[in-house]
Amino acid sequence: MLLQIKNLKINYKSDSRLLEVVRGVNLDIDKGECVGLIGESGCGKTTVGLSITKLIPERKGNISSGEILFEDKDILKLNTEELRNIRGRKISYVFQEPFSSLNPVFTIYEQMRELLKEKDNTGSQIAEILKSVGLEKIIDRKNMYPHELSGGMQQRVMIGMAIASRPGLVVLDEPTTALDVTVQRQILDLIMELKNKMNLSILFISHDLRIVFNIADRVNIMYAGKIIECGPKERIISAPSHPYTIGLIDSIPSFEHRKKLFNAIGGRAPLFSELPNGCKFYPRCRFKIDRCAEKEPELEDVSSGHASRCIRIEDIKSNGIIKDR
Amino acid sequence: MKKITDNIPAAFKKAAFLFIILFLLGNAPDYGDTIVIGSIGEPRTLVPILASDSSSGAICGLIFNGLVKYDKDLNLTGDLARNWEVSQDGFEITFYLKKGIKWHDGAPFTSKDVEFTYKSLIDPNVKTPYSGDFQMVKNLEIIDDYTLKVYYKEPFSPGIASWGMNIMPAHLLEKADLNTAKFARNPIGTGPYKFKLWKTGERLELVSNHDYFEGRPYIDRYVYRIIPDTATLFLELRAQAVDYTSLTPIQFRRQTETEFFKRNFQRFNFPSFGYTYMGYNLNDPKFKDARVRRAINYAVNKEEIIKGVLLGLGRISTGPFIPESWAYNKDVKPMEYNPEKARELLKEAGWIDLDGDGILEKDGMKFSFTVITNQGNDERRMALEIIQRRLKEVGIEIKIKIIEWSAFVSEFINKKRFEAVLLGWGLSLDPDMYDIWHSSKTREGEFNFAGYSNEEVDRLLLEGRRTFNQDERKKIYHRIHEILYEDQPYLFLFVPDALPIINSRFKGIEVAPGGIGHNFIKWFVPRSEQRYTR
Amino acid sequence: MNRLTVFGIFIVGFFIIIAIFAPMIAPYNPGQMDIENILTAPSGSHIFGTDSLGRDLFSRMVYGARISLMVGFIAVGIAALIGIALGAIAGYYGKWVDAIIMRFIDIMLCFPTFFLILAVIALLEPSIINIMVIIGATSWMGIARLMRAEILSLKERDFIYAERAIGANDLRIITRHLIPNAMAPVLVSITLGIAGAILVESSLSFLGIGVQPPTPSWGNILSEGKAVMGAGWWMMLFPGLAIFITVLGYNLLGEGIREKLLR
Amino acid sequence: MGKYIFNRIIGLVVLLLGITIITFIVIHIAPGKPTDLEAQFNPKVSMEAKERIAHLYGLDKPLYIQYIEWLKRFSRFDFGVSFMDSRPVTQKILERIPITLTIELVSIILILLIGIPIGVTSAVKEGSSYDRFMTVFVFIGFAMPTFWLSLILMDFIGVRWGVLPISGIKSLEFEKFGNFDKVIDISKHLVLPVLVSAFGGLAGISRYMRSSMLHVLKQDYIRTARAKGLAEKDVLYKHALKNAFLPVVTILGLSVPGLIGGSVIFESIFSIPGMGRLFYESVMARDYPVIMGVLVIGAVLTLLGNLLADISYAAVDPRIKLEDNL
Repeated sequence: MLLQIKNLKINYKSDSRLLEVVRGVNLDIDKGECVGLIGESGCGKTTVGLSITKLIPERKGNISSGEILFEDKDILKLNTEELRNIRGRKISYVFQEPFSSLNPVFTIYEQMRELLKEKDNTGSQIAEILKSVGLEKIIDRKNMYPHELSGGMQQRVMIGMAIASRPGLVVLDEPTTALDVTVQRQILDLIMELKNKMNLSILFISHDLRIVFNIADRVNIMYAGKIIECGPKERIISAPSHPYTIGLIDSIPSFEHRKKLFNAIGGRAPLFSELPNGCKFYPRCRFKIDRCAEKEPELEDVSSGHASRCIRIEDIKSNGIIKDR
Repeated sequence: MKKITDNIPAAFKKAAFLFIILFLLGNAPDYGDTIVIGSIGEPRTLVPILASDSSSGAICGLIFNGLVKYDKDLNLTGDLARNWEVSQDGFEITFYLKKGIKWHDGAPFTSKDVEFTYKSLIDPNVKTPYSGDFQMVKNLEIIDDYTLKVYYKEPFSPGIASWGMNIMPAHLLEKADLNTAKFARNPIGTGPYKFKLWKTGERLELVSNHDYFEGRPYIDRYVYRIIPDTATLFLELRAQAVDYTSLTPIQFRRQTETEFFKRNFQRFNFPSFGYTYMGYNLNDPKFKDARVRRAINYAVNKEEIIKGVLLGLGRISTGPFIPESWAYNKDVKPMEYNPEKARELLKEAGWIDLDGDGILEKDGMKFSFTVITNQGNDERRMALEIIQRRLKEVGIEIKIKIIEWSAFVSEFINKKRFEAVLLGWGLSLDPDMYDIWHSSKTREGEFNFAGYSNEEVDRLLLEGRRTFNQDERKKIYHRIHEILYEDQPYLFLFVPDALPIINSRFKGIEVAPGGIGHNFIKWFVPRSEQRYTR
Repeated sequence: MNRLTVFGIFIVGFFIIIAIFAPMIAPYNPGQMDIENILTAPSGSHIFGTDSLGRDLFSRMVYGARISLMVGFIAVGIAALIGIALGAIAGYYGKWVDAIIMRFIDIMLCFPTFFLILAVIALLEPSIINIMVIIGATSWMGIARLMRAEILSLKERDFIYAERAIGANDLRIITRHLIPNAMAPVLVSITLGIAGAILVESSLSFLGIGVQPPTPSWGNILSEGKAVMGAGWWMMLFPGLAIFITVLGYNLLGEGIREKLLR
Repeated sequence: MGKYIFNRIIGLVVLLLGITIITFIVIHIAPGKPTDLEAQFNPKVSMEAKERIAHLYGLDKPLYIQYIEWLKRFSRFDFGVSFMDSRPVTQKILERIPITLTIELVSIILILLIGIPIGVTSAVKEGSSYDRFMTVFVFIGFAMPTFWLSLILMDFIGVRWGVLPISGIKSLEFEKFGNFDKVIDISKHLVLPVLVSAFGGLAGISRYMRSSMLHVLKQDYIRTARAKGLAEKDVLYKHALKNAFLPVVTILGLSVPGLIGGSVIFESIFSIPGMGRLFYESVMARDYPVIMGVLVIGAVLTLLGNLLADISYAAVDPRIKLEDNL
């Protein structure tokens, strides 16, 4: 295993209270694998992504327990220096907003240059990177600032920076969400191309199932700080085993259940300060029964490599409320 | 007029005095050193006939001379003039000038310079505030280089003293516009000190005139430092970076009583040339009755004010003259503090507290009025606060309003928009008070703003101006003094003391009725104590 | 809550209570003179000593709290009124109204404010009313800008469109909906403004044109203390400390509000 | 760039005109006349003399004519002559400006040198006891009445310990010093006023810097910088600092009028012959030409300060190109 996240718990400070926003997450990524992490905004998926290299600002939150094993070393036990050597070198990131993620007052060139390990010959290294992300035309424009590029080009720069040192793992946190639809496609293609070419391992975080299904090998679905379903992409698509996942899939217009488009999932994601007892999805669930509110269900295997956190999934399936696809 | 040695036994004082005399005889004064004067204000101009503020006056006084001056005993004596004659009828004054006097640039001083100064004074295009006395002059005639005659329209006894006006050099200024002349910041005079430099807002420097006609001053350099804040000025004094300044009563009594100050400074107190009073608007019905005005005087404890405000450094004033002057009538005794008598007088005048609120009424009107004074004068404000309390005790309520000087004068005094005012008059040594007390001087902007009118005083004022004989004038002014105290157009309060403090290394300072400045050129610092040696 | 904010609230509250209950706290009448006991050092009978007219300094300080805080509150109240009104009008109506008001603000911002205050107070008269009005009239620009910026963003919100749709008039929309929702940053500005106004009054007193005696303000007591420096340290120490601690308190409180409301 | 500055200057002229009108009206509505001071309160000054003086100064003309005449002269950079001593206003102001500007500049530099590190470090250590200490420290500077602090410092440093001169800007022997000693002498005199001025101004810049830095530290690009594995000092003092510093540049321009305004107090207390004191003296004397001159010059300095700040902002912030702006 390249990365193993074990029982990760993260607290956020809010006023004087601590809120547990990641409530025991387990996640594995194998070498060369692309794993998707899906969830609504505020479910904790970005936090999980950031925690992989302890990027959560101290004043905002802290990791209260768990292990993050990267190449069999626990990242949470590393000192600052060791951590720095992992960040950007072995694990790199691409974030959602390319414009705000690039420092506006430094040139692209400068921002690329500072992450290179070998300090000589930086010019040709940068040219190489720019070429690999399809930005040949700005190779000679060393005085170019981020605001002079389009959103798509900015994201290419971010991706270029992420792959510059041939990292073991790239965390892509909603890399296309802020982009125009046409540009999204190009960026996804670029990611696919680089993945294949460089045999990258990827954690792909997104709220958009379609994109994740496009790119990921395995998928994790997160809700209110916990993974509620995980499994190979094909299994999830064909046999979603949690009402939340079912709702998500139903809300994708291009899939077959168009009719259910508007009543896929009602209500809103719960606030961490007001989590219900029992199953956290219970208040919004179409299939809830009283027992759901008693105890939070465990993640239980549905089939090999496919697990779900729902006590009723067998009932639901057997009652034919949804049919296997 | 005493040097402060209150707590030293008399015998010791005598011994010390003898010692000083012996010391003076034994050692000729040394030349050299610098005296640093600390002043809150900066001179406006060094053109003497334009200078109306005290800083300009102080500097001009060292650079220039008048034809006459007052000596240490306040008698008129010649300065640039050797002597003078007044014609029998009082219409002409002849001045005989000293010969051999030179301007600082070497040009000789002659009667031409006097004529030039006079012409400038009466020139309507020159912004001088001193034209008044010279309007009485019919014309001025040069007899020769060192003799000149002044013809008056009518006999004018203050005229001689008015020639104490500093004389300016004709040869430098004849073609200049005095209002804008460079001379104002680079003056040439005949006086004991020559102008050296003026750094605006910082300091002026004068250097001694070795050819001064009364002899070379001992102190070589005179530095006039401008330190606008009193607290800073006091700190500079304590640090001995300032040698000579004036103290406030509190500084005199409390802050400079330390060993340090006694060792390093000499302090003086003597009556200043001015008095502080509360003036009434006599057109106000409340103040029409002299009994009321007298009652107020009885109700106010003048001694308490002197004690509280001046910390004893002043004396009660009974009239508009300097107590040391011959014009001052020593027989006029101050009204004692007697609230009972005050109440009686007020009752006689018809002021009774009908509604029992502690404030008197008459004809349905409460005895309540506002006293205005100018801001920036702590002594006046404090005096008013004390008066306020005392008058309250006899049933009179006063409110205090403190107004910035310029608005104070133009909006309130000149337009007579006041009920009562707390102010001070600075006095010149000639007792002529025509402008303040004559009933014709009550137009807007004139100085009889109290609106005082008394036929006898009017007549005496005119007579006093026309009389040259001092004994006769004395009678006239003594009578004026009596009438004014009887009439109480002002509540005469006090004559504050001047409180100069000077570093002890300066010797030869002599206290006289005229203060300490009269022999400034004789002050010196023994060589061993000199601080500023080049 | 931040410890410093608590400290600020404590100071501010403490002096407000003193100001309100001045007559009960002050042992003497603040105007009561005692010519026999001028400038006496702090003692059992006069815990802060006496001033140059023998008045009890502690009592004058207590009443001075009233005047100084009143100057602060009213001056800032005036500034807030002008600033909120002009800012709201500029932000709400936009176009030329906004242009004119903003230009006016630019002009006012060019003046060294203290020069303007100094000039007007010296040229008129330094009455307590004038001082409050003029400090207010020269310190509203920041509030106006904040208000305008808030209104600009608020007026595009749905609830304002809804109000318009049901036919609410402009005045109602501005006063009932826009201004209350835009007050957070203005509140910080007001808190800091009170501290500023107290300091300005003390500076004016230093120049002799602050609140005029015999009315005691901390500024003029301090300024009197300066005149007797060396003969009565208590005359400078206590009013200086009072001003200093109060201003510090308002600043800490302001920072606290900023952290709380604007995060 | 040129066009931008040109447009800005046109805007400035409009502002300037507004400033002169407001000043002129405010000053002339107030009661009191300059002749009152000219004449002091001297019984020897006759009424005729006062009227004569008023006429000479043109004070008997209608207000708008006085303004137009003043404006005409102003357009030639001639502010007229002082009522007080008949010297040209321009000359009076020019001899005062260098000293005031020197003190302001040195103070500003000192404020930046101390205030920015305080602000930055406080932001980095937000909520720590260091942050709280610095918060209190800078507010102490702000909260102390200037003249109070000044007098305390003068008493101890100047009088009791005798380390530094108390007031003024030069020693009495200044003219005799060599150039090096002259510089030393002036510097010694300026230590206290600059310290007092800087201590008072520290709060503004450091608090602004702190909140600017806090804002920047929450930005995505800081996360990016960390994710890139940069050392924390590079993240803070390279990536964050440059961004946080940008708005401070604008604030510098805005702080000019405050500093000029504050000069009245410490120039009075330290006997420094600068603009502040000139202004105070002129106000007290109702010396209209000087008051107007100082106000206008003060405003011009402010405008220039703002312009300078805007231009330097544009110069350091790559996102702003002056050509695009207008």
